[in-house]
Parts: sequence; structure tokens; C-alpha cells
Amino acid sequence: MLQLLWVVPALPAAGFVLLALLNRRLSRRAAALIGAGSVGLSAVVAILVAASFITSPPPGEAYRQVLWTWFDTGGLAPQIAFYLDAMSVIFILVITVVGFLIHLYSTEFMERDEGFTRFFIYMNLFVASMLVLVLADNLLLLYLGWEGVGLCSYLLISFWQRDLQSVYAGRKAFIVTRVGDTALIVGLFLLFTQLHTLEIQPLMAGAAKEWAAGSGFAVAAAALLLGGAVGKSAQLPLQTWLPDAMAGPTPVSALIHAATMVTAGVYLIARTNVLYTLAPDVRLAVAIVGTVTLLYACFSALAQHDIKRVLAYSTMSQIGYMFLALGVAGWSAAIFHFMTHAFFKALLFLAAGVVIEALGGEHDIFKMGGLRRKLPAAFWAFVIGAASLSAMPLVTSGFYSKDLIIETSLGAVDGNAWLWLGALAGSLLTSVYAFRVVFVVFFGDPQTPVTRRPRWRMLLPLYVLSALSVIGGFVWLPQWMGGFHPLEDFLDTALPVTQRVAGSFAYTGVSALLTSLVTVIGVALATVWLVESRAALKDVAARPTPHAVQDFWLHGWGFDWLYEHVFVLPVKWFARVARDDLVEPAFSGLAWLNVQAWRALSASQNGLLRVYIGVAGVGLAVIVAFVVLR
Amino acid sequence: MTTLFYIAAVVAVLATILVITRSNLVHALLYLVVSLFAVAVVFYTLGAPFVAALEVIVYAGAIMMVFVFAVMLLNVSADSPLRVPPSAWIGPLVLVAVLLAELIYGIGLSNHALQAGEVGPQQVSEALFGPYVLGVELASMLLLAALIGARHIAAQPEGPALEDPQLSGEEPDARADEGGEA
Amino acid sequence: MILLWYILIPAVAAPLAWLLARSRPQAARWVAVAGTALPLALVTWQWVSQAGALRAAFAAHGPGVAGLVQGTWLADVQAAWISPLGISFFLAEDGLTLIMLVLTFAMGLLAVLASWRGIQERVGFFHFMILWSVAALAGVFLSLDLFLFYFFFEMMLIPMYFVIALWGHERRVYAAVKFFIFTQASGLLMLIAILALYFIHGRATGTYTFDFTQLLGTEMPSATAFLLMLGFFVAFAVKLPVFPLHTWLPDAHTEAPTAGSVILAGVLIKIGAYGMIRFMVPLFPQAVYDFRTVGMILAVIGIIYGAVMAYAQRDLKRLVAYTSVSHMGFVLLGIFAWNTLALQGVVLQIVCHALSTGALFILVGTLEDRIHTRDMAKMGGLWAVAPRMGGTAMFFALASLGLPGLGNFVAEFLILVGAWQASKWAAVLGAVGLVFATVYALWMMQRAFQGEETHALRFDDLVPRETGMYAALVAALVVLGFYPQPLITTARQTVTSVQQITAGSRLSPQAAHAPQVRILADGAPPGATVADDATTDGKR
Amino acid sequence: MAAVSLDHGLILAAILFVIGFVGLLTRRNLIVVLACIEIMLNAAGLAFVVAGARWGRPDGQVMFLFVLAMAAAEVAVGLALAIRFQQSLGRLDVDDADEMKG
Repeated sequence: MLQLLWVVPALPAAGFVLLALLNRRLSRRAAALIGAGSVGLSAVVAILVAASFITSPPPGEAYRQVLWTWFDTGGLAPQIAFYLDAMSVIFILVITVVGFLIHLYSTEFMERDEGFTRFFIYMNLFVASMLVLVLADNLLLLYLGWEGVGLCSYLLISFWQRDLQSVYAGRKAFIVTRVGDTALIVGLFLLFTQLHTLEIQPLMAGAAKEWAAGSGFAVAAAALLLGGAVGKSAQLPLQTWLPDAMAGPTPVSALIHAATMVTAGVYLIARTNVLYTLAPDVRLAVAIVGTVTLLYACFSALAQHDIKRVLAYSTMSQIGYMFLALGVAGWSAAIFHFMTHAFFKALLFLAAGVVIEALGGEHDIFKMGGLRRKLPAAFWAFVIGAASLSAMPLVTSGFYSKDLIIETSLGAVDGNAWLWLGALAGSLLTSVYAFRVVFVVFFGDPQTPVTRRPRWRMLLPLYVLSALSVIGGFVWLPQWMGGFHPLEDFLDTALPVTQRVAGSFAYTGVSALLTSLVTVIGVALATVWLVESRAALKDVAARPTPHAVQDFWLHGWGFDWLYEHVFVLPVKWFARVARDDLVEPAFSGLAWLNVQAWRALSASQNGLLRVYIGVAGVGLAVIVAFVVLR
Repeated sequence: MTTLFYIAAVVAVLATILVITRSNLVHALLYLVVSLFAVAVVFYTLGAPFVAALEVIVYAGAIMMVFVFAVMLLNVSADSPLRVPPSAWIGPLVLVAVLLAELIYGIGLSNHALQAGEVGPQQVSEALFGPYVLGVELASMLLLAALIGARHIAAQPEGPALEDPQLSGEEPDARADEGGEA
Repeated sequence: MILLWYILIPAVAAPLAWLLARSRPQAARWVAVAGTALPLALVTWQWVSQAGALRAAFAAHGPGVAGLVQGTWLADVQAAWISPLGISFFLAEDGLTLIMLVLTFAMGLLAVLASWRGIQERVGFFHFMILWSVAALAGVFLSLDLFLFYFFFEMMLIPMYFVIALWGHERRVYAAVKFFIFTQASGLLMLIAILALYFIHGRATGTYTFDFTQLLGTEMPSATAFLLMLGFFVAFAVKLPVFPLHTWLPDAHTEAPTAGSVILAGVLIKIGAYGMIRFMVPLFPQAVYDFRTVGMILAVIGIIYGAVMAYAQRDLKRLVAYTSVSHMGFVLLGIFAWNTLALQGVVLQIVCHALSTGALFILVGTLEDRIHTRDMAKMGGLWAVAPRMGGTAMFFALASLGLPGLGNFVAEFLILVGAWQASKWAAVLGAVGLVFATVYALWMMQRAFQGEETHALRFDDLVPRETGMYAALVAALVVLGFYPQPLITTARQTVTSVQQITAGSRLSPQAAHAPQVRILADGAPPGATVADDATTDGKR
Repeated sequence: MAAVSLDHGLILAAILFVIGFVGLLTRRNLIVVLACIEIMLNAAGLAFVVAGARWGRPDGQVMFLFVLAMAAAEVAVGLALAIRFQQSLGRLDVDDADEMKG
């Protein structure tokens, strides 16, 4: 079955090509069939491949499939080749399954949109690129997928092209991530030049062999790859694009900006973990970036009133958790959280999409309200998602993965109490903002009439994802719950085992208790806060006026303003100043001098014969002077 | 003979100055004739009787007659409206003063004596039709060309020949302009 | 003798097109199609039939691969021309030449097709000019006698001048004259350098010759070599164009008719790169080495400045023109890095830039034919009006910004990796240029095709002839993006041989104090890069 | 016969030449301008003859003859032009002929 690996990305790619070629000649039904069907088939194949991988692991716990040599020159010979190990198995499963569910959802969500086929063209291309990214055997192919998903992110954010706001958001997303990608590609230059290959496994082996821990090359390479990762995963300081990316259709936000693409940075760092082991300083930086981002995003999420922006900041924050896990060498924990996050965040977005559609495109949570009875499916899905997001103890998948990260942040040899405290604080804030949204949107009095109810193609993904959000965590139970951890064992075949401090307080269950506690406190806080302002909620106009801090959080701590003034405006200013080319004056100046000389000389041609003769006489005098005075 | 040379030289210079200062055209031309006669005398004193004779016959005789004919033909004896103001003389005078000074300095005052004796018509003719025969032929061609040219130029034009409109004709670009816009 | 046909076919077709157009203008178009498609078919056939030899050269070890060194060409023609002055009619073809010829004829064909509807004035004369320029371009790429090279180099200016000046847009005469003066003046500098080289070589050896292969390795003081190198550099830098000498290009590209822009961007400016690889560096390796820092700085400035300037433009065509400045910065960077990776990248970039930018110029041309403006402020929302056109524009904009999966990415990646080995900062700044490329490409899409359609423009979407052209270009770029190996294999012979020629220069003390700098180093012990390639070969 | 000094002959030629030149610069009447040219040509011829006499050779005189021929030709054309000039412009002012300017 493993030989079918190439089919997994090839199916969506074929779907993309087919849709792109036929485009307008296809009916909506056919387009939906091709679009969702190809991803569905891909999911089936992925499951088959994964099953085959798990039941009969290939030698070396990894399977490599070479399709062809991309190019070969000067010692650089990357191949179009796929590499399947435990980590990529998890990734392709999540991508294809969640991807299929979201495609299915989209066939109904987008059914009235004029760019229906175009949507699926982009979506299929995205799934194909994402699969290439996680299956890539070498960093250059990974970069291809990396840029491919970035491109699809741009195309899909600006999907509604008539709206310049969304076009702008898409552009911003592409350019900001491209800044990170520049760091990544420079990292590739460095790695290739030093280690003479871009194939990931030999590269990692070579790095471990050739570079000492903390060596300059390792630090530089790890830092450059981190640059790429923070761009793609919307971590500080390149996080500004993600909230704006919500301008795209909701399924896009669910698939790209929650479940899959934004976690590419996590994948990259986990994939190149050897470099980060060799560069402990950079790994600490990863942890710090993760912690700071998760707190930053939590505070920002508290102040948002666009439902999708809340979710965007929560995504940023959850990826912060993953980075934190990576930073303390909890590689598997990060992948675990990626998986559960993909389930519950996709669920949250899809549920939000149902709400938004039902209310005719309303994004403002304060114009929603009381939807508990009108949209029960969305309500329960959203509650399950929010509970999982806030790590509601025991019954949600988010609890297990997040708790694992919180435990690891203290209990791993690289962990420390500050990271742990940050993670706990983040957990508290997460439950506050998550349940704030739940209460505002689904309780209280209705504000906007419901105009459209979801049908099965939108509901089925909600059910499946709800189920996954609940049970997805049971594959890795903490030690104090009996230590049932097949996922950990599976991932350990591909990723290094996290070094734990023996007998750490973190693993005793006390930490988990604390985690549970802060979650409950958070929900309680949200309740209290909202009950207090319930009166105000009745009237949208009387919404609690944001004071300075809230406003600051609402605008993402002013990063946009800062970047606008530091980077964007100077370039714009230069572009305006230099529009007619700064070099041009040098050449037109030369031309101007010529013209002036021409003017001066032609003025002497005044047509008066006597003057000409006089000048000739002067010339004669000069020449004679030269001759006789010589 | 030396005395004669200097007298003739002075006459020539004075007459020439009068040529360029007289406003009456006929007077000026007559002074020019005087000047030419004086130069003929100078030629004679320099031992060149042949060119002295030619100077009188051709220059003072033929060429000057052509001038006088032209003046009579055009009926423009008075030059008064074409006088330049006296100030306009300053520049040219300064210029030629410099030039003359340079020339005199260049020639030097070293009193090179001339070869005594005269070079008669025979020697001139031998040189003319010996080594210089090609020059003679060229001179004859020049004269012929001048003759035809003068006839052509002076002939009454038939129709507006001199105002040539082709110089300001349409640019070759004109058509492409329209093409570019189309 | 096949080489002669490459020049003769378009050269004969040119007057034929002119004559036939007197009675039937349409005939000129078909003659022009034949005059470019025929040599294209011929050169493609040659490529296919020589594929074995090229692959063998690719796999070979040691100096056996080097056409230039060994005189083993795919084909050559050598005849006495003006023997007393040592001028010969010396045409030769190796891998790079083959690629350039394919490009020339393909772009020529594209230019003819692209002006099928746009050119209605003086049809015969137009195609005469296009075919003439194609013939001259083929001559430029084929000639190895420096005098002959210069001859073709100048010959190609004349038709381009007329194409811009007669069929261009509003400021065409200005642009044409500017183009001509820039190229002519710089070409004269090259002529001086060629003549100086001729005399220096003649004095030293007693044989006065313009034969490039004999002029190689002429001994001269380094200051002289530097000056002569500058002469060549300025000529090629104007063509390429390199940063401070680029200002003719936006004007010429903008004002030229579509066909002119395609040939200018597709082939003509590539002469700069070709000339540097073929002539400048092999003739003066040491001087190029001394000049390298400046060259790389100019390249990087060109990359970023060109991109920012593209972003600053309102005129769509001018925007595309400035992207050429940016992309050619990569080419210059690769040439000065001078190692196998970078040079292969340069060759790929030459081809891919021709395809992507050529397509963008055609696109702007078709758009202008329909809406009669190039001002982006008067566009917006065109995607809704012409979705096929929008999609096509998006594709080529993405190619322009170096999206992986398209040929441009492979090219730029190879150049930057190669440049990294020569100078890290240059590679980093070049990579930053990719961010700016994103800015201008997306900005262009937004201004022209996205947003609300407010100007009530209504026009036809692409017609089948246009769709066909774009489809071919799209396919080519995608193929090059995923399997550029045929081009790499073809160019290998040249890339290796020029490096072997320059290998001797590393015997100078320069090598000692720049160990990590790998310019000119790859061939240092003859076959070092060959071994590199060979090992990877053997492994597969 | 006491020989005349060569230098004096040449100086006389120079003086005549510059007088003609002054006339050329200061007179606007076309006929006088032509006359001035005659003076200058004549002065040049004089210089030839003087130089020829210095060596007792006929060459100077031969040159004078050529100058003479040239002067004749020049006068012929010049006066023809003067006639056309008068016909088209009504007077003989050389300053009127200033249309060929830059």
C-alpha cells in the first residue's frame, strides 16, 4: 500500500488541474464532485497508507518514494520524493480528513457564490501543496509546498476579489509570510553550502555529525528556519497577517488558517529538530516566542468583537502552545496538540461559519445572541470546540494535548517555571475569551434574524469534528491516568523522546489539576463578566465602550501601526519619490547639457555674413598668432 | 625705382582706404581703379612687367568695367542708407590692427633684398605652359563654370524657383503618428 | 552548414515578407510565421538529435566536455571573410547557443503571433523588421569572431529602432532614440575594447585575429585588462540592463509595440548575459574577479531597486518593464558568482524570464488593444470582466515573483545558492528582492484585475489564438518548474567550458586570501565541478 | 637698380589685405563687399609676386595669374548674385540675407 503514497498529493493536484482546465465548462455539481471527491479519495488513500504504515512498519520506520530527480547540477540534486514517517502520517491524515470534511462543508457553504469552481481550484491546490509540504523528502520540495500553501492562502483570503479589503488582507498575508520565507530560503542556502545536500534525513545526520552543539552554523540555520516558521505560523513578530486573513471565506479560515497551513511552522521545526537540539539558544527562543505569542494572542482575543478574529487570535495562541512545546523539546507533544487543535479549531470555524451564514454574513458577536435554540447544531459544536480549546478537563481532546504541553513546559529538562506559568495563564485567558464568545453569541436575546439553516453537507462535518474533538485526546493519556499513550509511542519512531526531569512535580497530576482549575475559573469569570454586562448587551449601541487597554488589544497591540510606519510607509515614500527613476536625471541631465550647447551654438548662427567673416577674422588672427609667435 | 615703389605703395594704400570709406559707389569703384593702377606700378617696380600689364588690362580694365556695368544696371550709386554707424568700425579696426601687427611681426623688418632684374613675359609663359599647364586648364574650367553659373544665376527666374517648399515639407513621421493612434 | 540556415532563413524571409505585403498584407504574416517557425523546428530537431551528445557531455569527466576549450562544437562554420585583417566568418554552436537560438526563434514566432491583430500599418515593413532582428539575433548568438559578433550586435539595433519608432506608442520617438543612443554608445566602448584586444594580441603573438578562441588568454597588464573588461561590461550592462544604465529599458519596453517588447525582453536584453558568459568573463577572468564586488553590489541594487520601481509605476507596461530590471539583477548576480550552480541558474533565468515576461507583455498588449489604456488607475476589477485573462495574468505574475513549481523559482534559487557561495550578503539581499517581487506582482494584480470594476470596461476575453499562446507558455514554465533538467543538461557543456577557461586565473595569488569565495574556483583543478556533478550522477 | 626690400613688399600686401578686410566687415553694400574681396585677392596676388621676385622666379607671377582668373570668376558669379539680390530684396544690403540662421 505504501507505494500509493504519491497518489495522496497527486489526487488533489489532479483535481486542481482538471478544475482549472475545465473551469467554466463545469456545472457546480461536477465541480463540487471533483473538488471534494478528489480530496475525499485522497483521504481514503491516506488512511490506507497510514494503516499499512502502522500495521507493517517499513524498515527504519520510514518510507521514501522517489518520483524523479527535479534537477541535478553543481552537486545540488533535489528529487521530487516523498518521505513518510510517523510524523508525516499524522499530518497527512489530519490534512486529508479535515480537508475533506471542510471541502464537503464548502460545497454547501459556497453554493451560492459565483466563484464556486474557482474556490475549489484553489482549495484543491492548497491540499496538494500542503501534502507536498509535509511529505517532502528534501527542504527544497518542502519549500515548494511551503510557498504553494502561501499562495493558496493569498488566493483564498482574497477570494472575494471585488472587495478590496480582502484583496489587501490576502496581499498582506502573502507578503508578511514571504518575509519569513526569505529567512527560510537563506537557511536553505546555508544548509546546502555547508552540508552539500538538502535531503532532510542526510542533512540532519550531517548536521549532527559535523556541527558541535551551539556552533555558529547550527545557530544560524536554526534561527533562519525559525524565521520561516514564525512567518507561516503567525507567531511574533510576523503575526499581523493572521487576523486580517479572516477576510476569506470561513471554510478557508478553518482549513488554512486554523487546521493546517499555519501549523506548517510547527512541522518544520519538528522536522528539523536536530538543528534545534544543536542550537539550544534558538530552541529557547522558540519557547519564548511561543509563550509570548500565546499570551499576546489571548489578550488580543479578549477584546475582539469579530467572531472570526477571536478565533484567529485563538489559533495564534494555540500555535504559541505548540511552539512552546517545541521549545522545550516536547516534539511529540507539539504534534499531538497540532492534531487536536486541527479538530477543535476547524470545528469552531465551521460552527462559526454556520452562524455567519445563518445571519447573512454577520461577523460581529454583539449583533448575534440567543442562537442556542435556533441553531442547536452550531451551538453544541461551538461549545464542544470552545471547551476543547479551553482544555475542559477529561472530556475534551484539547485538555489532554494542552495539559501535556503545560506539563512538559515544566517537566522537560529544558522547561522552566516561567514558561509553565505563562502557559497556565494562557489557559485561564483562553477559557475566558472562548466562553465569552459562547455566551455572547448563543445566549441572551436574539439580535439578528436567522435566514438560513445548515443542511447535511454542513452538518456532517460538524458532527464528525465534534466527535473527534472529544475523543481525539484519548490516544495519549497522562501518566497519572494510566499512561496509555499509543500516539507517543508511534511518534517516538520519528521524533526524539522528550527528556524529562525524573520525578518532576509536573507529572504528578497536580499540574493537571491546576490546569483544570484555571479552565473552570476562566469559564466562571466569563460568566460573571457577561452577566454583569448582560444589560448592556441588549443594546448594540451601548456596547461597553472600549477603554484604552481594550482598544490596544483590539488592534493587536499596535503591531500593524508599527509595521506600517517602519516598513510600509518608507517603501511607499521611496516609491513615490523615485517613480520617475532616480537615475534618470543623470542621463536626462546629459541630454539637457547637449540641448543647451546646441542652443548656445545655434544662437551664434545669426545669419549675418559680416559677423561670420568677423569671427573668421578672429580665427585668422589667432592662427597667425600661433604661427608667428611660436 | 625704390622711390617709385614707395610712392606707388602710398598711393595704393590711400586709394584703397578711400575705396572702403566712400559712400558713393561709383567713387569707390574709381578709387579702386586707382588702387589697382598703383599696384600695377608696384608690380613694375618689382620687376614683373607682365603682371603689371595684366593688372591694368584685366583688373582695372575688364573686372572693374563689369563692376561699373553692374552698378549702372542696378542703378544703385548711393550707399547712404546702408552706412554703418562709426562705432561699428571700432571692432574691425581693432581686429585688423592686431592682425596687421601680427603679420608685420611675422614678416619681420630684416630687409631681405629682392633679386635684381626682371622676370619677363617669356619666362612666365614658359612656366605657365610648362609645369603649371594643369593649373591653366583648371583655371579655364573655373572660368567656364563661372560663366555658366553667372548666366544661370542672373537669368530671370521663371516662376517661384528660389522659394523651395521641400525644406519644410511634411515629416516622414506624420503617417506613423496616425498609425500609432489607430 | 545548418548554422548558416539559422541566419539565412529569417534573413531571406524578411525581404520576401516586405515584397509580398505589397499585394497582400496577410501573406507577410504567414511568411513571418514560416521565417521563425522553420528555424525553430530546425533547431529543435537539432536539439533532439544532439540530445545524446549533450547527455554524454553532461556525464563526461574531465575536459572532454568543453566545446570552447577543445573546439568540439555541436556544429560550426568557419570561412575566411576579410582575411588581411584577421576577420573570419566563424559561427559555432554549443549548448548555450542552442538554448539561445530556441529562445530567439520562439520569441520571434511569439512576436509575430502577438501582433497578428495589433499591427495594421505597414504590415510588410513591420515583419521585415522583425525577421531582420531575428536573423541578427541568431547571428549574435552564433558568431565567435569578435568582429562578426560586433557586426550582428549593431545590426540588430536598426530593426529594433524602427520597430519602436514606427509602431510604438505615444513617446515612441523619444524611446527609440534613447534606446539607440544608449546601446550604440555602449557598443562603441565594446568596439574599442575589441580593437584594443586585437592589437594587444597581435603585437604579442604576431597574428592579428578577431577569432575569439585565439584571443582567449591574451597576456596583458592587469590595469589594461580591467579597462578592456569595463568596455565589454558597459556594453553588456546596458543591454542587460544593470542598475545605473537601465533607464532606456522602461521607456523602450513601454513604448515599443507588443512584438517589440517581446523581442526586447525575451531575447535582446539576454545578449547582455550571453555576452558576459561567453566573452567578457573568459577573456578577462582576473579583471572580472577584481570587479566582482562592484558587480554584485550593482546586481543587488538592481534587484531591489527594479522591484521597488515596478511597484511605483502606474503604467502597467512600465511596471512589467521594471520587473525585467529586477530579474536581470539576478542574472548579473549569478554571472559574478561564477560557479556551476549560479551559471545554470542564469541560463534558466534567461529562458524563464523570457517566457514569463514575454507573456506579461503580450498580456498587457492584448489588454491595451481592448481598453486602449495602460494606466492601472483606469483599470480595476478586470477579473470579473475577463476571468481567463485574469487567471493568465495571475499565473505570470506568480511566475514573476518566483513561485516554486515554476521555472523562475528554480532559476532564482540556483542563482542565489551560487551567489551565497560567493557572497553571503548578496544572496541574502537578493532573497529580500523576492519579497519586493511579491509586493509588485500582487500590487499589479490588485490594481488591474481585482477590486470593484468601476470603469464600466467591457471587452472580450481571450480568443483561441491568444489562449493557445499563453497555454504554450504556461506549459513551458510549469515543465521547467518541475523538470528543468533538459535545459541544465544542454547548458552544461558551456557552463563547464567557460569555467575551465577561467580556471587558470585562480593560479594568481587572489586565490590565497579568499578561500571561502568560490568564484572561478569550481573549475580550479580542471574537473573539480565535473567531479561534483559526476558523483551525484553516479549515485542516481 | 636699388632693390626694394622683400619685407616692404609683403607689408604692403598685408596692409592692402587688412584694408580690404576692414571694408568687408564694415560695408553692407554687396557691390562694395565684392570690391573688398577684389582688394584682398589682389593683395594676396601681390604677395605672390613679391615672393616670386625675391628669388627671380616666374612662379609668383604664375600664381598671380591664377588669382586673377579666380577673381574674374568670383566677380562674375558675385555680380550675378548681386543682380538677383537686388531683384528679390530690392536693395543690396548683405545684412538682409540673414535667413539661414540657427
